[in-house]
Amino acid sequence: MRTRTLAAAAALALTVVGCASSTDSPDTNSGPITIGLSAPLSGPAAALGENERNGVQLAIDQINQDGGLLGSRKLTLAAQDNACNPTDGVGSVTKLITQQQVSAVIGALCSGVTLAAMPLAKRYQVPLVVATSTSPDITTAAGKGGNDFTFRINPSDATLAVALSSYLHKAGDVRKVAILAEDSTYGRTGAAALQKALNDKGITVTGVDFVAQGTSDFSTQISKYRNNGTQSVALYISGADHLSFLRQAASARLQLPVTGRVELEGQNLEILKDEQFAGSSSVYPYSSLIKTPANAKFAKAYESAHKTPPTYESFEGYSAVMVLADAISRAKSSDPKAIQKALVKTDFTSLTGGTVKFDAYHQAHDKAFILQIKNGKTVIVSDVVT
Amino acid sequence: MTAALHVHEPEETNDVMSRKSSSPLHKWLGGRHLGPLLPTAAAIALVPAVVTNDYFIDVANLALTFMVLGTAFNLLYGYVGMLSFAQVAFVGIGGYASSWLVTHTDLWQPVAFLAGGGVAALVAAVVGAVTVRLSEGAFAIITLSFTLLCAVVAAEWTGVTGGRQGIFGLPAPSLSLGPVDLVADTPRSYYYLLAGFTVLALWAMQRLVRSSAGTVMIAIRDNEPLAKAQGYATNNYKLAVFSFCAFVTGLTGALHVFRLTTIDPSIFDFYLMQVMLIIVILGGAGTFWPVAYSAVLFAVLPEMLRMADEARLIVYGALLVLGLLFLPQGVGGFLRARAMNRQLRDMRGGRS
Amino acid sequence: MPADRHLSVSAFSAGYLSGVPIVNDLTYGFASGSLTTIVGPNGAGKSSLLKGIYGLTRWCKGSIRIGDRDITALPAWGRLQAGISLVPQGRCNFPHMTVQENLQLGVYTLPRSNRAVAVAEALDQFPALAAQRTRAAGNLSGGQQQLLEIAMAMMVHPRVLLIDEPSLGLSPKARCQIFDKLKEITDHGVSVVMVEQNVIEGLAASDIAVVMVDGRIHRHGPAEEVLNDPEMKNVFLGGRPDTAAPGREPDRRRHDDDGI
Amino acid sequence: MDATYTWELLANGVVLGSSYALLAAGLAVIFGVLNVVNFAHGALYMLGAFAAYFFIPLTGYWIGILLTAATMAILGIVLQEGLLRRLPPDGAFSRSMLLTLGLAMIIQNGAIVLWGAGPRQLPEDSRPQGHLLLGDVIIPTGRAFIVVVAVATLGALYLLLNRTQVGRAMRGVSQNPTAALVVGISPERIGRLAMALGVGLAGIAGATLTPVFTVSPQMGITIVFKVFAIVVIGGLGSVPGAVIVAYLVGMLESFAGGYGSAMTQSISVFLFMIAIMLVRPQGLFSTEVRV
Repeated sequence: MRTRTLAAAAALALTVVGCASSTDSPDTNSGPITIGLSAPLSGPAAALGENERNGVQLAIDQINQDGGLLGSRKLTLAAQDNACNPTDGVGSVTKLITQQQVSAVIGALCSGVTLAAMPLAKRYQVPLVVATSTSPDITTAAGKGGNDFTFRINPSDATLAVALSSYLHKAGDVRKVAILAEDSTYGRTGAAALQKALNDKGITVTGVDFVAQGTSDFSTQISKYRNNGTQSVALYISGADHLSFLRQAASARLQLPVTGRVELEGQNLEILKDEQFAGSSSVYPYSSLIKTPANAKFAKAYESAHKTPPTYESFEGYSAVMVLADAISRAKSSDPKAIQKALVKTDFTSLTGGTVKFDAYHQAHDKAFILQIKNGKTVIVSDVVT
Repeated sequence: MTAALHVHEPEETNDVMSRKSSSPLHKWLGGRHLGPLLPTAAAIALVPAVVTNDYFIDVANLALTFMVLGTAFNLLYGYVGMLSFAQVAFVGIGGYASSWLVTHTDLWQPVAFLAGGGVAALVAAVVGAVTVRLSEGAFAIITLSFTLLCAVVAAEWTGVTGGRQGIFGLPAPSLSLGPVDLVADTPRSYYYLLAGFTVLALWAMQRLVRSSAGTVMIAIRDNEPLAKAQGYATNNYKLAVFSFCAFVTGLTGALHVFRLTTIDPSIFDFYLMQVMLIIVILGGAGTFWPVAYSAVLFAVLPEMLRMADEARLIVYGALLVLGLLFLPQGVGGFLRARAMNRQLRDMRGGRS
Repeated sequence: MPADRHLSVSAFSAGYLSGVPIVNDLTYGFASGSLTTIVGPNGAGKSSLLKGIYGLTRWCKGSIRIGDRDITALPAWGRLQAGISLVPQGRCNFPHMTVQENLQLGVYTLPRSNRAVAVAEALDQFPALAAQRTRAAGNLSGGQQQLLEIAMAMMVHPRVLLIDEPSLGLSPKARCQIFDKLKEITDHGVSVVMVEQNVIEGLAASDIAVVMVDGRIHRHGPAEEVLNDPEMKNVFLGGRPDTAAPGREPDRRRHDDDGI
Repeated sequence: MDATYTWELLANGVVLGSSYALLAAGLAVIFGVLNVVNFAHGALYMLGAFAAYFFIPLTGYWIGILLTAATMAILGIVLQEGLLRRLPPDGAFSRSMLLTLGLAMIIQNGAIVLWGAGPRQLPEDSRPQGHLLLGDVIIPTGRAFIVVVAVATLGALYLLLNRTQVGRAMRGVSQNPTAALVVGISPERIGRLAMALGVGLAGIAGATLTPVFTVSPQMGITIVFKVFAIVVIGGLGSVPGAVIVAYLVGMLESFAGGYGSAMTQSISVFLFMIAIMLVRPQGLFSTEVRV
C-alpha cells in the first residue's frame, strides 16, 4: 500500500515536471517578435473577439509581407481566449507574458478583463495596448494614474457619450431616452456615462435596464418602452443580444429609433432599414465608410479575406498592431520595456485620418463618428476628435 | 449499499498491522492514517525545486487549489452523499469577503482570508439549516439556485462587489512580523503559501474522514434512516460537514482570487463546479487520495492537451459519462475493490 | 383439479446481495385451491420468498413452476401473465388515482377488449369498492385499500395469489373481512399464499401452515395442527428451534423492509 | 402607466409561461417516471431549436415543429436506451444527475464546435409574419403561435396522461413504482416513453422559439436553471404543478420586469422559489409519494 501511495505522489510530481520540461528559453534579439492578444474567443462576446483577431492578423500579415520589422524579423501572433471574464482574462495574460514571452499585449476587448489585466502589465513590465475597451476607469488608472504600461488607442465611453448626446440635443426630436444595456462592465459603464451626458443636455432618461448577456426575451422591455413615453432607445448591448433585440422590436412594432452604440452594419442594418426605425443613430469610433485612402485600402484587404466589411473591433485590432509596430521600429528593440518607452512618444496617423498620440493618462484621441441611417443606408453625419 | 463494506479501507488494516506503537504527537496528527499525507506533502514540496518556469508553477498552484476544492466536495458528496452545487458559491463568497475586507478595511491579511472562509461557513450554516433536511434532489437543485442567486447578487451589489467589474488589482498576500517580511507576489512565492495551506487542509479533512464522525458520515450516505434510527442527529452532522466544507472551500476561494489578483461574478460560473464533479467522480467518490490526485491530473491535463475550451469540455463531458457508466466507483473505488479482493484471497490462502 | 394451478419451488434461493441468500435452498409444493399461510420469526425470509416467486428480488436460484411450466426465467410481468399475482407488504396502489383508475391499471396486462368487462366484474365482486369508485385510493381506509389491492391482483384471474401481511395496521373487523375475502377466493380454485405476522388469526383462517426459520421450511402441515403445537410458541417468542443452523444472527431484518 | 400596459405585460407573461410550461412539463415527466433530474434539458431544448432552424425553411412552420418533436422524441429514446438505462442501480439518482450533466456538456460544446458560437436567425420568409391585435395589445404572430402550440401540446399531454392506459401507467410508475411492477407495467417501456415525451417537449419548446428569437448553442444555459426552479416550486415530479407554476412564473417575471427592472425580473423566480421552500419545502403541488 505504501508503495502505491509513493508511486502516486511521484506521478504527481512528474506530471508537473513533465510540463516544465517543454519550456523553451526566449531570445529577445533575433527570431520572430511575438505579439500577444487576449480576446474573447468563446462565450457571448466571441464574435467580437473573432473580428478583433482578424484585424490583428491582417496587420501582422501585411507587415510580414513588407519585410517584417527590425531588419526582417517577422511578427507572430499569440492569441489567448479570455471568455470576456476577468478570471480567464488574468490567466490568459499571465500565460502570454510568462509562457509565450510576448513583447506586448493587445487586449482585452471587454472592459472588465482589461481592468483586471492592467496590474499584470505593470507587474511584469510589458506594455498593454487597449484597443476596444471603453470603460473610463481604464484611463483614470493608466499613465499618470499609476499604470505606466497601459495605453489606450480607442476613445472612452465618456467621450463617446458626450459626443452622442450633443448630437441628439442638436437634432432636437428626441427628448426622452431609455437605456438598455447588457449586464457587463461595458454595459454598465456605458449606460452610466450616457445617462450623465444626456442629463447634462437636458434629455430625460426614462429608465435604465441591465439585461444578462445571452438574454433572449426582450418583450418586457419593449412593452415598457411602448408605454412610458420613451422616444428613442439607447443600446449598450453586443453580439447576439443586439440582433435579438432589434428583431423583436421590429416584430412587436415598437416604432422607435434606436441610438447608443449600435453597429449599423450587416444583419443589424437589414432590420434597421425598416421605416419604423427611421432616425436611428449611433456613435462609433470607426465605420468602414470612412473616406480616407488608408481606410479604403484596409477595408478592401479585409473584405477580400473575410467576405464582410471590417468592424470596429477589426479596425482597432489592426490599429493596435500598427501602433506597436511603429513603436518597435522606433525602439529598435523587441524588449517590452523599450517598447513602452517608445509608445509614450507615439505620433501616428490613424486610418480614420485622426492622430494617435498618448496624453498624460496614456489615452489617445483618435476620431469618433456619429452615424445615421438615411434611406436604408448608413451615413456618417459628423466626426469629432475625442 | 456496497459502500458499507468499504468503510475500512485496506490501507488502514495494513497500517494497523505494521505499526504497533506510536508517539502521542503522531497519534494526535492522525496516527496510522497519516500514511499517504507525508509522501504527498513531500511531492508538493519537491515541485518548486524541479519546475523552473513560472507559468508551470502557476499550473501547480491551480493543481493545489483543485486538490483542496475537490477533496472538500468529495467530503460532502463522496462521504456524506450530499450533492451540493453550492461549493462554487462558497469559493466566490470566500473570495469576495476576503477581497472586500482587504481593499476596504485595514484588517490584517491572514485574518481577512480566514474571515473569507468564516463568512462562507456562516452562509452555509444558514442555507444548510433550510436544505439539509430536504430530499437529495431538492437539496441539489436548491443549492444550484443559491449559486445562481449569488452570481446575480455579486453583479448587482455594486457598492460591495464592484458589480460586473468585480474587485481587481488585489494586493499580493504579505506577512510582516518584525524583521521578517514575506510577500507572495510571484507564482513561486505564492506556491509556498498555497502548498502550506493545502497540506494543512488535506490533513484536517483526512483527520475528519477517519474520525468517528467520519464513520457516521458514511453511515448517513449509505442509509440515512438507519443512522437516524440509531440515534444520530443526522441533520446536525450534515449541517456541520456542509459548513466545515464551506469554510475550507471559502478559504481556498480567498487564496485563489488573490493569486488571480481579481474577482468578478464569473467566479460563480458553472465551470469550476464541472471541474470539481469530474475530479470527484473519476477519482472515485468516497476515496480520499485518489480524488486528491485526480485533481492534479485535471489541473495539468488542459495544459498538456492544449485544446480549445469547447473541445476540452466535450472531452470532460464524455469522461464524465463514460466514467459513470463503466467505472461507477471511480479509479479510487476500482483500486479499493481490487485491493480488497486481493486481501480476501490472501486471508483465505492464509487459513488453508 | 388442475395440476396446472399447482405452484412449486425447488432448490429455491433468493436474496438481495449476491451470494447472501435470504431464502435458502427451499423446496415446496403449494397446495392448489387452498389458503396456505407462511409464518415465522422476523428475518425468516417469508416476504423474500413471495418476492422471489414473483421476481422482485435482486437474484434467485433454483426453479419455480406453475403446473408443469418452468417460469424461473420470466421477469415479473411475465410471471404475472403466467398466472401469479402479488400483493406486497405495505400500500401497493396508486394513491392519487381514483379507485376506478386503479382498477383500470389492474388490468394493464389484459387485452384491450377484455379490460372494461374485468373492471365491471371487479366492481361487482367488491361492492365496497364500487361505492368508492370516484375517490382517490389514498383517501380510502386501510381495509378498503387492502381490498382494492386484492381486487387489482384478482382482475387478471391468476392461478396463484401471493399476499404479504394483509392484516398489517388494520382493525380486527377489517382483518376478518380480508381473511374472509381470501377464503372466498380459494373457493374459486385460486391458490392463495399468505405471509402473516398475526399468527393466531392468520392460521385460524388458513388451510395449511408453513413455518419458516432462517430461510428454510421448519415444518408444514394443516393449519390447525401447527397452531396447536406447543413448540410453535418457542419459535415466535424469540426462541429458535434446535434445528436452526448455529451461529447465524437473525440480522436481516433490514432486508425485509428494503422495499423494491 | 395605463391598462393597456397591464394587458400587454399579461400577454407577455402568457407567452413566457408557455415556453416555461413546455420545458417544465418535460422535466417533470422525466423526473416523475424515471426519478432522473435531467440536467441536459436545456441542451436538448437548444438542439430542438437548431432542429427547427434546419427544418422550418424546408417544410414550413407547422410541419417543421412536428418533425422537430418527432426527431427529439427519438433522441430521447436513444438516450434512455443507450445511457440512462445502463447506469448501475446503486446511487442511480445522483449518478443520473451527473450523467445528464456530462451529456449537457457534450451537446452544448459540441454544438459550438459544429455550428459556431454566434447567433443564427431564420430567414425572414420562413418566419410567421405579421401580428395580432387584441384591443390595443400587439402580439407578433410568432409569439402567439408559441401559446397555441403550448396549449395544444399540453392539452394533448393531459389527455394522454389521464385518458389513456399508457398515460395512466406512466402516472402509476411515478406514484408507486412497486405497485406498477405488481400490476405488470414494464418499467423499461414506460421509461422509454417518458424520455421520448420529455425530450420531445423540450424540443417543441425550442422549436417554437426559433422563429421569434435567435438560435445559439448557449441558449439553454440560463433557462434550464429557471425551469429547475419552476419544477421544484411545483413539487418535483408533479406535471400539473409544473405547468401551473410555469405560467405563474411567466406572469411574475413579466410584471417584475415591467414595473421593476430587468434585474428584478431575472431574480424574481429564484426569490419566489426560496420563499416557497421556506414555507412549503415539498413544493406547492407535491405528490407526497415523491420527495
